[in-house]
Amino acid sequence: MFRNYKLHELMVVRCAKEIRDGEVVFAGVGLPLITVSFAMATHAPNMILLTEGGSIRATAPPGLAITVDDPALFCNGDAASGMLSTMAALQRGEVDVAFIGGAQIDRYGNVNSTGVGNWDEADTFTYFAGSGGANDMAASAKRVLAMMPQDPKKFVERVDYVTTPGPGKVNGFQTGKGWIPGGPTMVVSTMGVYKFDDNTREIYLAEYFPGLPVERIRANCSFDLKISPDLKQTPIPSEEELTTLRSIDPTGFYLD
Amino acid sequence: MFRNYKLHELMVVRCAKEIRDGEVVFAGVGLPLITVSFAMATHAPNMILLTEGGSIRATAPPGLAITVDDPALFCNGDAASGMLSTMAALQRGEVDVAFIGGAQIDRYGNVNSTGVGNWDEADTFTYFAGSGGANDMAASAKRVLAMMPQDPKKFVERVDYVTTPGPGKVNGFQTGKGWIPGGPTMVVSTMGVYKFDDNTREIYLAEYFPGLPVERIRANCSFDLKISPDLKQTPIPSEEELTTLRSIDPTGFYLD
Amino acid sequence: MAAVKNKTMALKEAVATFVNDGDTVYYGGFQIMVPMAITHELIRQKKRGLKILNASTDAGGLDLLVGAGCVAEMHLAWAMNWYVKAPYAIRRAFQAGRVKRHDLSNFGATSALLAGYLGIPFIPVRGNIGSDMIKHNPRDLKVMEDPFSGEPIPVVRAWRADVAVIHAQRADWLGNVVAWGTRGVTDELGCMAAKRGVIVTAEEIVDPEAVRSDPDRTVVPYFKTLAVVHCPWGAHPSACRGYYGVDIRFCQYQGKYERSEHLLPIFLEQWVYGCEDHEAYIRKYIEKFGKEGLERLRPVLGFKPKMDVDYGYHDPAVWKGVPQYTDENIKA
Amino acid sequence: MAAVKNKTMALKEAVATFVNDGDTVYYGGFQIMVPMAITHELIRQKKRGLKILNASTDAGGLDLLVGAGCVAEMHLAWAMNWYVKAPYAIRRAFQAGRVKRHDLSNFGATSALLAGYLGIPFIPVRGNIGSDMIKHNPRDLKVMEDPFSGEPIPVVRAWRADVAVIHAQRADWLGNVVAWGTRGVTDELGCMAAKRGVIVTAEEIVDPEAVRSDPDRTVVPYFKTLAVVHCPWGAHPSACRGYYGVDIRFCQYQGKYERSEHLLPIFLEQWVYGCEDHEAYIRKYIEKFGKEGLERLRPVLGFKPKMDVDYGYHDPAVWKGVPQYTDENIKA
Repeated sequence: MFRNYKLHELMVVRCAKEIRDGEVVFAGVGLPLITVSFAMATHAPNMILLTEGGSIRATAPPGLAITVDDPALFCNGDAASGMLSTMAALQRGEVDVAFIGGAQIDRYGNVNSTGVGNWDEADTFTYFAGSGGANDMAASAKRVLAMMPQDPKKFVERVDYVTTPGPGKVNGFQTGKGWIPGGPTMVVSTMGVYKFDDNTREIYLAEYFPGLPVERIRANCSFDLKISPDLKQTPIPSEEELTTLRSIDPTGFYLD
Repeated sequence: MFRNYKLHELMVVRCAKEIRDGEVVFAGVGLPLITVSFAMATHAPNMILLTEGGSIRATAPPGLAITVDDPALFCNGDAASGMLSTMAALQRGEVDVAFIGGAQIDRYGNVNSTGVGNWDEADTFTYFAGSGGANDMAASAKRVLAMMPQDPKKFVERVDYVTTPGPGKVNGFQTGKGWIPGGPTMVVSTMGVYKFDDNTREIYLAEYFPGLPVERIRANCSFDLKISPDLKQTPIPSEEELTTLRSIDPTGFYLD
Repeated sequence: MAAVKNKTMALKEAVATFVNDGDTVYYGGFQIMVPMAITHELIRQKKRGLKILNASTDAGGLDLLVGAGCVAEMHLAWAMNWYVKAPYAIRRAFQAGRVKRHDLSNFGATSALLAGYLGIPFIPVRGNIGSDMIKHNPRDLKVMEDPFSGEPIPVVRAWRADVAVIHAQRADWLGNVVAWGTRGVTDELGCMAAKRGVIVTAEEIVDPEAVRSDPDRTVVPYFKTLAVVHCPWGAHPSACRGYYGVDIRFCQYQGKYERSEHLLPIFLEQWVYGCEDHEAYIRKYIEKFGKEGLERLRPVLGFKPKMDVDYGYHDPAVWKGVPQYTDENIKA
Repeated sequence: MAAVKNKTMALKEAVATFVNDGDTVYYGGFQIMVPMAITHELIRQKKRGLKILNASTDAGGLDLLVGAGCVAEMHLAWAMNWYVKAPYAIRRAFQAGRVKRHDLSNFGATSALLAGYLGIPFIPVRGNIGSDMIKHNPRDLKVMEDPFSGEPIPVVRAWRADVAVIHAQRADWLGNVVAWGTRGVTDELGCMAAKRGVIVTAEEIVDPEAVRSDPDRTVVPYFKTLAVVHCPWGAHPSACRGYYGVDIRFCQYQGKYERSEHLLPIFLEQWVYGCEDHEAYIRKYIEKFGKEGLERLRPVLGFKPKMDVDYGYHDPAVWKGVPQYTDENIKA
């Protein structure tokens, strides 16, 4: 049971279940775009796809896209008016689900995609790419799914740089007050699925991936990880799901 | 010499002389659009035409336009991206010359295109159309030409409603300070041409139309009109100018 | 799989379903593309207390709507029937205190719509400063200090309608709206900012496949659209780009009715209440002024795109099995 | 009459004439359409002290520019060579204090460009609040009070470059720039906001008549354009919509050089300084990796517009002699 699917396939199928039919979904390149194509091909045929490059689509693109402004996203697209149009929909609060990535996450769901080290001592700071759209997604989408690799350097007590504030109080701003947004609502790592406690706003493990003992997940987290009393195993993708998924990326460009 | 041209023709030819070749000109419908087509056909072939509906043109439209979003303005246009694009050029300070109209003007160049009467006593207030783009033009263009009918009710001591502030202090804002704009720089009425004193910021008569005694112009102005010491007669359009002009509006849609 | 929703419906149904008394309504078009068929239907259904948002509007459409008693407030820069040189019904309604006007400059209004489109609460503008609009429209306009430079700058409040009503050249049955020849002036902004969505009348309804062959032309994507109504001549007597010009004589004719409090109800009776729908209105027009009246409005065509455009797609499957590029420097 | 100006010129001349040391530069493109030929020419001409504005940029173009020592500051949201998973030269330059970074979110940056486009001093955004970007980039970001609601809201300062550099699908010799398939993402904003104007490399140069047949596709009108350069493959190794896909293997190859302080100068020597111009760069590519390397990048075509569009013009001369419409009610 552990051999017939790949880790990325498990993550994609799990994430896709968070998308409900008819929802507006903002997807970046890589796994998120595979996830939405899979959702469209299975339980969410009426999903509405937006991308950062400006694509709005009622249908999956004619093939894999490898950038967020990829021609694939505009061929047979429903609308294409640049970043303004889709990011504006996000800011208007019309996006139900958005995906972000990140290099670090902390116990309060703050995500870092800017760099590690001490920013104020530049020579100690290792820059990644920067926020990109991550902060915008988390600021304005109703539900925000973070897909991240997990190890003790990535799941940390406090991120080195808050690119995307989590659902707690950060830098003096209390999320959830007025319009102030609330950060990620779910995290799918390479080891399990995480949610946030409504009261403490702290992250907790909600699902473990098949075959992964909770102790190993804890060992890959450098803070004291809370575990859900209702902890479940993430369902293994069915043969049918895997067949559909692999037809979307037949050469394994993303899934391998 | 008074019979071979019409009043509108005199006004248009006079206004056109204010446009220099290569300038960016923002023109509304009616006489301004005829004026720019005439300028393009004569001394300003490299003029750049912008209109409120979003047209940007290197060439005169293929025929007369009767609205600012007229198809004529977009047929063979160079760009057409809606009001944002041309009004943004205006706000960026890239427009050299803009045209406005108006129903009242006062001695300090404030223009009213909103309505006459007391706004706070609604039953006394006769609404016209509203500002439209007039206020925007005057706020951001480098030179602003107002084309207006003249009579004592239209040239007044104080306009009933300041739609477009003139080049003086209005409602507590002193124009010409910081970025704050300066209102009309020249007025072409149905009787003469007006400019503004750099010091007093007051309007004065710079040119009278052929055959019009200054006394009659004064009588059509309900404040004490200043007259330029260098008062000139507005030149009579040449035969060649009139021929060119009439070829632009062959059925006399605007010029009659 | 659920069937993809077909949003085409009759105008009567669209207006009855999606416009409520008291709604804030983005009113589409500018000097042309005025949503006249929708205007008539709002009047027929006796919608009341509407709050209108738009930049500038011509051809007397809004004047009819106000004259028929549908409108409580207007936020806008300019309203006219240009062909009779005044908005007569609006003038009377303002004088009688039946309608509130909140005036901005044209780009002030467009910026307010843009702020709504962007989902931000306000936006700075360059115009309006020093004008009486700031005195009389504090609801939409304030002067504040630029936090970067410290200079005074006007800001306008974001405008977001409950529902937008527009006329377009084409739409598909899914709800994608297509415009060409200036991308709808401000309609793209007003529609996207609308909270519930958009009612669109269109000269032609096409298949989504046609729209998808050129998605750059979509000004309203389907997910914002509530109802698509097939409605030829839906902007008459204003123009529809590529379909017909402004009916100047009819604007003047209608304007003569607008001019008088006593005559306007006769026009509404004959041309609006007395016509079951827009088709009946056009039939009445032909009866009264002849087919040549409409023929006169036909545009000169032949201004067609001539560039060879292809959106082109690149299949990343080509990379399968292609070895890494390398050389003596980077072998390690 | 003065002759209309032809703005086509060689890239060498365009960059020498219109880019000064210390300029603020809008750097075009996103993950594709990166102005790579211009990047190389800026490096060849040893431009120094540039301040870069852009939203997001990929394929290592900006990494090369920083690595070659041309850049003093960057205002942006995201910079990458995605195909090696980091912007190595930027990372080193930041650590060594050679380059300042002013970070915003992607839509923060896009909004800053939009504010520049609109000619307003700043604009509110929804993102960035609570993030460390507010701490570390006070030059571009502040939190203020919405004057209408009193709630806190981030605002970003308007970005206006001195000059914009972009790669486009087509331009005409007058300077009109055409884009299709998402209207240039943010290029329209960055270019229009540029104070001096735009340098554009284009896959094809066409006559203005072709562009004028479909003015909706113009993203930069000619009056903003300083120089038009005919430059096929001008975005390589990034993609150009409808012309070629991303050259992933070359991005990885280049990225291996970017990764090392010692190797990067070798790449620049061989592929930039050592190539007289972009044509020489492409010739070198073919010599080294074969024509099949370029052939692999050809897109799948056939995604062509299929709608019948006509801009249509209506001649008001038709109204000459047409009598007023009237009836018994409005005879007077």
